[in-house]
Amino acid sequence: MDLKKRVEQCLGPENFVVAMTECQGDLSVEVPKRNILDVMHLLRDTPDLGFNFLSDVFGVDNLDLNKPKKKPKKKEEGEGAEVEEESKEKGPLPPRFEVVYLLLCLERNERLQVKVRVEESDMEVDSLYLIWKASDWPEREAFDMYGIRFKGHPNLKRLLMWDEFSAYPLRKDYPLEGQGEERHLIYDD
Amino acid sequence: MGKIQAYNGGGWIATKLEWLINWGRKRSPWPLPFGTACCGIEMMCALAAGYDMARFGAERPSFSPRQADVLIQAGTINLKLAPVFKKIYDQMAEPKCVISMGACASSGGVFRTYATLQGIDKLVPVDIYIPGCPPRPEALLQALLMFIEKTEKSQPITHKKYSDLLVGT
Amino acid sequence: MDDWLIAIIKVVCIWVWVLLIAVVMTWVERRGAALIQDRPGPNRAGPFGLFQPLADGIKLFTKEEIIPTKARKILYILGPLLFSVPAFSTYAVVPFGDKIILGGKEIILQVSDVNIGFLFILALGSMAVYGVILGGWGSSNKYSILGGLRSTAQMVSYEVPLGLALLAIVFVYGTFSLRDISLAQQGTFLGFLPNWGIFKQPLGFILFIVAAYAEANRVPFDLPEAESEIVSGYHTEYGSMRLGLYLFGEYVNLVTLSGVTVALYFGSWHMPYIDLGAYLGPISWGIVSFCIFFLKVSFFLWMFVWVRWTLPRFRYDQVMGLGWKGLIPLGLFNIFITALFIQLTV
Amino acid sequence: MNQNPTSQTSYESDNYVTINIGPSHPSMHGTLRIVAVTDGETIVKAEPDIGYLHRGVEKLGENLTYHQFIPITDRLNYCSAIPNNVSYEMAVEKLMGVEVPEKAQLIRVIMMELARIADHQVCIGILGVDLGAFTPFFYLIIQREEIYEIFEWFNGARLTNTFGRIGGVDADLPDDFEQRWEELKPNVRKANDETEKLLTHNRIWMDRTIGVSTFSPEDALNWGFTGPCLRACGVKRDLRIDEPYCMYDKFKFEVPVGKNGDVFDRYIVRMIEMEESIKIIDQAYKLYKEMPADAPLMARVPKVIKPPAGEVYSALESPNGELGFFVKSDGSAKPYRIRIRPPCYMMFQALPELVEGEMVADLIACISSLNVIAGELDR
Repeated sequence: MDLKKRVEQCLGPENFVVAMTECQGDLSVEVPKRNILDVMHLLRDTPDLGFNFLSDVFGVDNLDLNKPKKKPKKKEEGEGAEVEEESKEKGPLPPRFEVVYLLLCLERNERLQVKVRVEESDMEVDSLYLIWKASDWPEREAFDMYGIRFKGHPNLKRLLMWDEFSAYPLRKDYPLEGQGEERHLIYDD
Repeated sequence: MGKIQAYNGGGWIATKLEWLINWGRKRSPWPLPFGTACCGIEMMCALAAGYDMARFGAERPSFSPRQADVLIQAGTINLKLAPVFKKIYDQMAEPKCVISMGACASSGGVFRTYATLQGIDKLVPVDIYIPGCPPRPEALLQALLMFIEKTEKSQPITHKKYSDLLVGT
Repeated sequence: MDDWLIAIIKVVCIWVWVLLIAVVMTWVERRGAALIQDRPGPNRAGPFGLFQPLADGIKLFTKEEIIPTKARKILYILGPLLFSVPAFSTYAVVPFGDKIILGGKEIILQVSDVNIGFLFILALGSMAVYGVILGGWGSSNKYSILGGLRSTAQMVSYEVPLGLALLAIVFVYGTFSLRDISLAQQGTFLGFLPNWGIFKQPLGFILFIVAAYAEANRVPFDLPEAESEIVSGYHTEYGSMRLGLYLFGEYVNLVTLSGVTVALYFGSWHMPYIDLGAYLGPISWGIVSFCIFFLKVSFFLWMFVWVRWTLPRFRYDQVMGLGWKGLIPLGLFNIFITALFIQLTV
Repeated sequence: MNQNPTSQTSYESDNYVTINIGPSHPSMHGTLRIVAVTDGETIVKAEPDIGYLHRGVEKLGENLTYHQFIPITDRLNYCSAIPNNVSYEMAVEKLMGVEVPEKAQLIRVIMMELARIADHQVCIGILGVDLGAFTPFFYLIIQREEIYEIFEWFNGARLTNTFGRIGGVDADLPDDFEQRWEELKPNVRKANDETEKLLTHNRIWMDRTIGVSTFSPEDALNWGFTGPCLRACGVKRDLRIDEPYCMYDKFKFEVPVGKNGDVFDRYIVRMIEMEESIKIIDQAYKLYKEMPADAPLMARVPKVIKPPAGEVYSALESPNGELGFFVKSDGSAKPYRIRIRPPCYMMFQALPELVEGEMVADLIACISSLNVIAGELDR
């Protein structure tokens, strides 16, 4: 049975599915942030889905996408569904950050993207460390690069930048050349 | 040709002793292969059988800065590694030479980003720059030859600063 | 020419000769490695790179002297000395030829025919351990301390099988002095076998060779300066000529150990079946015996280089395991067998 | 030898020593750092500290056009650059829904398998050097130079060969490729045999590698292991067979699987994979020769790549494991977000579990058997 229906059938009843999009054969499901752990347990344990391998966890900053386009964007007829429904109405902007989980079912070789939107005011997501240990460093890197905190992570520290680094470099409003931070090692002798 | 200062170095013995010391230093440049990125792989090929830096006496790569003469910085230095790199340079014993191999070490290369040090000459005085990304092993061997030329002209006994003996070769 | 003058000449000659072999040995090591690894090796300093050791020596000599601030000064300075002085002086009891008759005076080609022979070598060998541990501890660098501890444990625990192997030799030849043992290795026994130590003590020879490799810190026992694990072990913080003393001391150790191996197990200056001494005159026999001895020593030196570039390195607990659980029981067993054998045949 | 312990370990009892196996260390492959708390020789706690080669590649990706980003992907896994290029190009092609012609796919397969052989040669050579056996490294590197010559002669660069374009391959294999390949094949096999003779049946090598840092299949999957290290644990998972791309389903080759996931199994899996890659190249070249000479090499792709808005993830089997590119585009000429899923990133995070309780020497052996490459690890 088509993966989309199976996921719908598995996650639908508890209305976990906020949005489901399909792009070039990659199915991506958006789920509410507060019950990400239940969704992951469901996706892993239901027999006909069986996503038992966490391929990657990373953050996305949708600052530029949410901004209403200044110049009218001409619509191309590119096939594939429109991913972001253009926020035409002037309502509150959708949450800025996004955490994407890439899941993989080893037996059926199927891949699924699970997305969670994170408000700028409340940058807290439950950590998946208890389900898959593979999320240890990717979550630390998402924290290092975007500032998204992961509740329950064993040692949430900066991974790639040095600890005293203050900014979150991969955010869209951070300049490419950086703001001139320097690292000074203090030696005890 | 640059302006050559009138040669008023030491007597016969000093120059002959200098020649001997320079000969010893130029014939056994023990490298400290500080290979971080892709240039590190090309340096490894230069050390291996194909191009064999051991022919010039650079047989024994010593990773302890105390025993190294030539610091070959192959690859990108990012801002997290910069103080470590500076500390290692300071620990090296005196007649030391720094070869900055590749565009990343010399000027930050293609990575004009928040995390990359734009060239190691912001930290340490560099003697020889090698262009290329990554430079071919022959380029590294040519850098070693330039190191040999430079050591031949240095004057450990009569202590003339190398820079004021402006030799434009 | 009275005795003390001859003694001085002998000391100077043998000291220069051992240093020369050690210098050439560094060249042989680098060219040997290149030969095994399909590359040319050093060939820029002099013909075939022969002056490469000289260049290394000059460079090390003229390098800046660095004593780390946190290092314990006296230990740091004492380290290399305590390591290289015993290495240089152990060659005093090792013969390097038979004897030479000059102007009516018989000169034995050995610095001093001390009758406690290789006990002297064992004693000085364990002195070298102090050099390593002081160097490691003195330079107050975590890698050096690890290297120093590793090499102390290794050297101490491999002196026991070395001693056991040599003990078996004493059973067979009855004396400690290397000269008497060398003299006793002439002729043949059991008809076709030359009267060498290796045929009398095959198990003892294997024990001795393995313990010698461990004593000289050569691969596969080169834990103390395991390059890939603890940067360069106990001489991480050493720079110019102090490092030179360490490296040089190692090569002189090699020469001494090869000399002892040849003297005890390989019939030092005897050809297997023909007794050259009878045909040649006194002087020419002295020179010929010197050359035969030197050829055998160079074979063992090449073995050190050959093994270094083929075998991987042991791990620390495997070295200890092999030493205590492997070699020492074998050594005791060897002594037991030798004693039994002598009891039956005498 | 900087001595500043970043993390305050709770192991402050007197007989524990905190060793800092720092960024500049002979066997730390350039820029890895491990703060190891050791009790004598055995490691009590090992905490890897990475980021010493973080160059902000993903941020750079957001400021370059699609074609400009291809050279940057070479600098990720610099031991074998071609799989990086192809993986990125496949991600963008999937986003644009472009079908790459068969001839270009075959050239991609040939080049990727050559890069796999080169990568395994470096990994095994460095593993030997880290365990004290210097000589196999030299034999393998000589053959690697031959492969470099083919890369240079085809792509123009030895190491950072910006291979192919989005939509296919820019140039065809010159005609005397076959003669070069026939010369290279026996040499590579001879070098492998010599390494096999020197190492595999060597008692010391077996002591140093068998049973060192073993890993169970469940842990490996839980930690996200992929590639040779997962296969060494006994899980038969290879993207070339499970999710075939670039006509890999047309080639017959086996996937070596180890038993107890220790350093020896990772070494043996890599040695056998080199042999399998040679078989794949032969079959691919046979198919390539049957192609008509003027078969198209590039799909019809607009001059300025502007994929429709969308996000896509595509992965392939790089020599270290599953190398995936997540490309999100907002319809403009520059990618909106590029996420690189490096294989050795997931494996290196499992180091504490792999190594705790073992000796310092095993830590070194374990890291070089995981083949952690700093460029791919820190991006």
